[in-house]
Amino acid sequence: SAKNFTPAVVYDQAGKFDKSFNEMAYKGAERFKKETKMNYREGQIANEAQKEQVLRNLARKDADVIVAVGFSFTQAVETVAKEFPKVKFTLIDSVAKGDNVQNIVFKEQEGSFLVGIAAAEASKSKKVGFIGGMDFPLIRAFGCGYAQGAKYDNKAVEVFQNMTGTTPQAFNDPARGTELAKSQFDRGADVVFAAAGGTGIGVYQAAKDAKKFAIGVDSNQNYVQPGTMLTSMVKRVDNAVYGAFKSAQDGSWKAGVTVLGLKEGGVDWALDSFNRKLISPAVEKKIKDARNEIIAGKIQVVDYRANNSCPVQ
Amino acid sequence: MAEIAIELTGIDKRFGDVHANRNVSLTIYQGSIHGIIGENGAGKSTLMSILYGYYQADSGHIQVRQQPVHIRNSHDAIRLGIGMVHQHFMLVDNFSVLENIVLGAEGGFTLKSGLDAARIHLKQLNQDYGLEVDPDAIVGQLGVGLQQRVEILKALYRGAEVLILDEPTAVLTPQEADHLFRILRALRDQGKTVVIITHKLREVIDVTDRVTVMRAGEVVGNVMTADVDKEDLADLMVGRKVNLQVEKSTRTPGEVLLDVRHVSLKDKRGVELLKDINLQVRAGEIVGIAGVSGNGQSELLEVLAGMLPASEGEMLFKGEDLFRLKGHRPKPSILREKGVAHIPEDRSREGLVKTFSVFENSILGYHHDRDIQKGWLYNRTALIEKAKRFIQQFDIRPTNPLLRAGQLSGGNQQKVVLAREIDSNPDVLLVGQPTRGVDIGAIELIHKQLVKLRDEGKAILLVSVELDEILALSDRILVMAGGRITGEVPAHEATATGLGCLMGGVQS
Amino acid sequence: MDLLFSILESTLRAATPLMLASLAGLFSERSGVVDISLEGKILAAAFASASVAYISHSPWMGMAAGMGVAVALAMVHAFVSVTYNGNQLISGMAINIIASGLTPVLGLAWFQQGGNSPQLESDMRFHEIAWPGVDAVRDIPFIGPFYSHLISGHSIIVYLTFIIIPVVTWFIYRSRFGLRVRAVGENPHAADTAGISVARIRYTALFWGGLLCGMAGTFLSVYQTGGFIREMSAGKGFLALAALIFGKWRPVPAVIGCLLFAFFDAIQIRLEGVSLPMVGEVPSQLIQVIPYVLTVLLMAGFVGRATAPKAIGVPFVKSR
Amino acid sequence: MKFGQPSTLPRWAQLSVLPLLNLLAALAITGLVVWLIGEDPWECLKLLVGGAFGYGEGIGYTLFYTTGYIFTGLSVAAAFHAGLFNIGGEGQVYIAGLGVSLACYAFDSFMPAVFMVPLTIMASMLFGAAWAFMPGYLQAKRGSHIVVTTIMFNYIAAALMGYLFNRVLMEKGGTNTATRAFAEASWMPSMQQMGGWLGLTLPNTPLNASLFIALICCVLFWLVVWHSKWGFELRTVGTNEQAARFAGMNVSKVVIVAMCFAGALAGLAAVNEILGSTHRMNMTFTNGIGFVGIAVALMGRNHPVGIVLSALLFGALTQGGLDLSLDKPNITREMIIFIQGLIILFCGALENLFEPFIAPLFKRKP
Ligand SMILES: Nc1ncnc2c1ncn2[C@@H]1O[C@H](COP(=O)(O)OP(=O)(O)OP(=O)(O)O)[C@@H](O)[C@H]1O
Ligand SMILES: Nc1ncnc2c1ncn2[C@@H]1O[C@H](COP(=O)(O)OP(=O)(O)OP(=O)(O)O)[C@@H](O)[C@H]1O
Ligand SMILES: [Mg+2]
Ligand SMILES: [Mg+2]
Repeated sequence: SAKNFTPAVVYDQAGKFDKSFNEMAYKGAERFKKETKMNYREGQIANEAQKEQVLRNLARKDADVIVAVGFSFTQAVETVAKEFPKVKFTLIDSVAKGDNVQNIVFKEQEGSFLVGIAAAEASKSKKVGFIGGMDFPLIRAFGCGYAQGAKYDNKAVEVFQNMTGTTPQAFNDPARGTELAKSQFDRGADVVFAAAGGTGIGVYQAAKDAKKFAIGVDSNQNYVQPGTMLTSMVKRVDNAVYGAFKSAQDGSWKAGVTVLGLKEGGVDWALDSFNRKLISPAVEKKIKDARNEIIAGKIQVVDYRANNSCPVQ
Repeated sequence: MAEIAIELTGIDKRFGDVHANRNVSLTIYQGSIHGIIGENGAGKSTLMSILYGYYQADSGHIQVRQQPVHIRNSHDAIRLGIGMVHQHFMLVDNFSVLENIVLGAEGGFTLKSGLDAARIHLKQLNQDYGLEVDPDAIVGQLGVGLQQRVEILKALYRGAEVLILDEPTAVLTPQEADHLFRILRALRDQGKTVVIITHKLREVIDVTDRVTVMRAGEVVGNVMTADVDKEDLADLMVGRKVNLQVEKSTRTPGEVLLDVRHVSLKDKRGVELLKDINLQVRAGEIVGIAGVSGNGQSELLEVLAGMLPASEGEMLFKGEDLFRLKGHRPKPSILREKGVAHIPEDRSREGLVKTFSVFENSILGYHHDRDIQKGWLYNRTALIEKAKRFIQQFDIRPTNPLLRAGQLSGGNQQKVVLAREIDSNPDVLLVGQPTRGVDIGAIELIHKQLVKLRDEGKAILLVSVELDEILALSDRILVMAGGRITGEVPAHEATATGLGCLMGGVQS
Repeated sequence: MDLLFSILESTLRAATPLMLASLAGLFSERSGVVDISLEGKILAAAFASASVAYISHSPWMGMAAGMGVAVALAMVHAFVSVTYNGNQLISGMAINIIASGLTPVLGLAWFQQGGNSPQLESDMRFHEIAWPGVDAVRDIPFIGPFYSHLISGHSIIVYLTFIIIPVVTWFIYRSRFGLRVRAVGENPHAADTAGISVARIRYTALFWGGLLCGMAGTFLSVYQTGGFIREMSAGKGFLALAALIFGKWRPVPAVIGCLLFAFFDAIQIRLEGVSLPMVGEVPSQLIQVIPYVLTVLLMAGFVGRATAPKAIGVPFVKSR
Repeated sequence: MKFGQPSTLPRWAQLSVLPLLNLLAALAITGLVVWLIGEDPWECLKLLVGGAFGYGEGIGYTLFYTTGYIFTGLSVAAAFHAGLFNIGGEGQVYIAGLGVSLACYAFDSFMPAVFMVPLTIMASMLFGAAWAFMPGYLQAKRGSHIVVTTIMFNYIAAALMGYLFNRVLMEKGGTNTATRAFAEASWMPSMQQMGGWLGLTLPNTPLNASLFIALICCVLFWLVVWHSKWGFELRTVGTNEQAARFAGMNVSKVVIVAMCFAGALAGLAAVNEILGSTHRMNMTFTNGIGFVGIAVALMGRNHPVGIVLSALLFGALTQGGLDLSLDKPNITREMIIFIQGLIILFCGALENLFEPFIAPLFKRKP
């Protein structure tokens, strides 16, 4: 091509290094850069108004594809996509209208379902915990899938759910994460799954100190506290970003809605050298089977977002 | 000739554009009581504050016992054996007397040792100079008289050789004042040096050995007290003839304007501060309330002015407007509408907002008046005009209406309050300590004003701890002691001694 | 029963940084210097201590660094408010903002982990200290849980804090320094004429405040989280300030205030997601406001008018 | 060298030279840090200023942020003059947002703009004031310290809104925690539109009519506080309560009114954010604007002119900072925050740091 290809990625308020999906997106972009030796632009926003502004700005600096990370970009993408029909927009975690907009949403509930099983299996007390960041449906979806998984594995399992807070601070309050985890341990939980960005760090630390199990989220965090991290619910935002860049480059990029579940490898559970010892073959089999059944559609995992409610507690 | 304790040469001090001291030179002799007098704003306090290291002089030299010294702060002054009793006391209200005294001279790292040592030393001082104060009382709850003794004790406790007092009697009753003078004489006889700033010539004549007169920041006179009398000093001070007598024609009072019935007041602890007060003030008369401070006069004024809710009683204006005081207080704003003005005792805390300009202070309480409004806004020019009028009517100095009230000396602050309250042309005037901390020139002016108002047929209730003032102004004198009115004397029959007895609670 | 004790235990943990911070605030505000910069000092200290602990492999070095940085900031505040007679509120704001901006910038530059510090390994952290015989007594009713939850099994910093509380109280009320601090905060002119250097007292007071904030920050990063996270102070400085005012600028009541906040918080954590009889599951937000609503009610109901030290916030200038 | 004395410089110098020197000092330190992380300070400065004022769109955004900051700044200042430190701006803006949204939900389907705009403005001020009323009331009647209560009310507001978003306001099935889009009728006329009416072509930015409202508020603020009896009472209560009583003012009433006044002003920021820019309410729309307001007010010495200037400064930093960070990935958002902090420190708290150094230059001969 005449002018060389420039993709771009925009992170939301939580920031590039949120120990969560923004960071995953960044990894994806980096991977693309390493493989193709092509540079990419990136934008960080500090408030609502900047969303449109950054998108517009990058579009004008003729980025070919712009990946917006996070549902909060929904209408910003809608607006700006209209203004720049030639630019490709990829929105992650939400759906925006527009024929030059590609939407990538994940079935967090499916991945969470699997780690739920792992948790239920690993738990001796048959009590497991979930700790979310700021309370909104996306986070609830993690918890809900997790609960379903645990109950599926064993009706008797009790699931404690805590949300860290009601302000964005909830994603950066590890001290509180520690407290929440400790409180769940006190109530008998011995496995805890955190979907809370930076707050999670506190949770894992608490689990390690209390010799309990923790489950990572978004990226494969098994390495963070080996021996403590039972597994991770990986949400391949990195693949999404990488894919968007790549497809845009080789022209296979398509507008519309893509739903990435287990089948599509958008979400999954992580098994590697770090947690190999913690997952017995039997458990591994159980999870694999459930995985196949979900992919085959034999197990329907309910999405909390469908009507903001969860079938199980 | 006794040797020189302190020598100031060419002291000069400015505060912004106010020139407080101009090239002042002054010599103070060991073992003497040295008076400094001068109008408000003459620079007395400033000069002494410089000697005490509270302010730094812009230029000039200080010698203590013939040694040239640099007094950078109060600490230096204390080490040189200089102690000062400031006019607005430098005490920590919520500390005990003892704590206030040891503050800065605690001795050890822990308080206990220091406090115990001080307690003993204090007993000693108490005996030597008859300064009875309870070491464990909370200073904020003490009367001004006692607070002042605490200040003196502070100085002595630090071994002061030279003791400076800034208007020590401004807030004292005659009795308290006499007591103070006894103390000062005792100090002198022990070879200590005393410098006293005052506005009261009688005191100067009574206690001092030498007098320095200041005007507009300069020294205009330096005399042996023995060689002069009141009038000389007064003229020296003001630079013109002043008339120390208030001449007022005898008038027959008109109808009752203020009628106070059965007013009582209990404080939180249930102590009775006022007991069944009944009094009437008629048009064209000045009713003076004499009494040792802390006997309820202040509270009475506060109640009538709607600052304190009384626990019993009612008051009547011009026969018609009745206020039931029981449990609640009449709104000061309403009172003003009815034509009741109030000159508060504590001007600096109640009567003024020190950070506001003079012109803003001159509408405080009358800020709703029509004549200064233009639509829903103030008519600034009208405001300034008003202030300018006050300034020249009461010759307030400095004369700039834009200055912050706090930048005026208290004497001038008082004039602002007075001007404001009188200007509203009220029928009833509640007046508290109108001349506290005010120079003779101003006193003369203020007294003239009050008499003028009386002659115009206003009813004036005057509370003052200055017997002379009461005697000079009142047509009728009520004496208060222990929260009740202990006697009534027509002015022409009243004598200082007679009142003194009544004030002591002795029925005559 | 056990539940109660575990609630109390987490109360202690959560209260520790608050108590340290509000005692820090006590020093400074009693000396007449408003200190809304507690938040910033905690954050900066958390960062410094985590970084140094990581590099030096010693939590104590970390704590020292944390204290150092907090003190440095306190001295900036002192310079502005005391030497300079600047606006103390603005200075405090500035310090908060600088801290929340600079920590991630440096963190990113040093560790390339998005402004966070690396996770601290166990030798770089403070740990719970198990007291002798915990397991022995554990099963004895009451005594057991009491001993194991409340007495034993806390970080050294928690124990230090509970030593510091009485010490500070003593200092404020029974020592020469304390007397002067209170005097300077009530009426600096009185102190000055008594030959005390108002400036020196205020500097010293802020210095001690800095040290305590340093400990608070260290507690968060080097003990509780085992690493620094951006903005990890998460409003604790302001809660501490609230507690201080709540306690009317007196050490023990302020500490009680902190314990209350922490206690409400602990309860709140336990209540969440539990479905109550009849009501069913209470929405998390409703539960999360409990501490704040209770605080407001307490303030309105019992605490009543809080009167600050008289001279607080006003620079000491000898001019009318 | 004697610091911290009231300045002796001529007034114009106090208002121009000193602030300038302070700004330079702040920038110098920033420059140092920038240089340390291996960027060219000068170039960065150019990008920053260029981003804020260099081109139409930049200016538009700068002024948009300025608008919001003016509102919250005035809010803090209003309370300040009554001696109250209102930290509750954040919560007040948030709740005001609720007011705006409710008004839109109720009426935007049928009501024309002429009614809609004033209505929503009313709603925002009403809700903002209501949220400030409680702390004010508690302070006045129960003596509960305003700082504590306003902090608490921020948290309470956040929780309340969090609940409403999750259970009520959010569009079902969607993931975006925001209300539905509001109808055109409720939108604040954007600067672009208004330019259009005058035949000007302006860039498309969120800058909208709220700016004018903000400026009007500044003038009113000045008149009310310094030239009306209400302002007189406000300031008297704020400086000397006893004198206020003496003057027959109803202290608690003044305190409560002042807080409502403050809340209403803060509330207007919600109009700017929601009806001016996003045209729907997002869960995180306040984004610290209330706290920036504190800095703005303090730096602006609680005077409208100062507030406008410092609001402009912060607006410029927000906008210019974004452009800067787009071109220089090493300059993160946090770096901009850091710069803000330095500027507050130097221009706000150390306002006449350089006074003693330059005073000699201005000495008029005595
Ligand atoms: N700290 C200050 N700041 C500004 N101006 C001051 C200050 N202290 C005194 N002044 C001004 O300096 C002049 C002298 O004040 P000073 O208090 O020395 O007079 P004074 O003789 O004590 O008056 P008074 O008789 O009322 O006590 C007055 O005009 C006063 O307004
Ligand atoms: N009537 C009063 N009620 C309350 N305080 C008073 C009164 N008179 C004087 N004071 C106190 O003394 C201060 C100064 O009063 P004064 O009239 O002596 O002016 P000044 O001597 O110039 O003051 P300074 O002693 O600071 O120079 C007043 O500001 C106030 O604090
Ligand atoms: Mg004087
Ligand atoms: Mg005087």
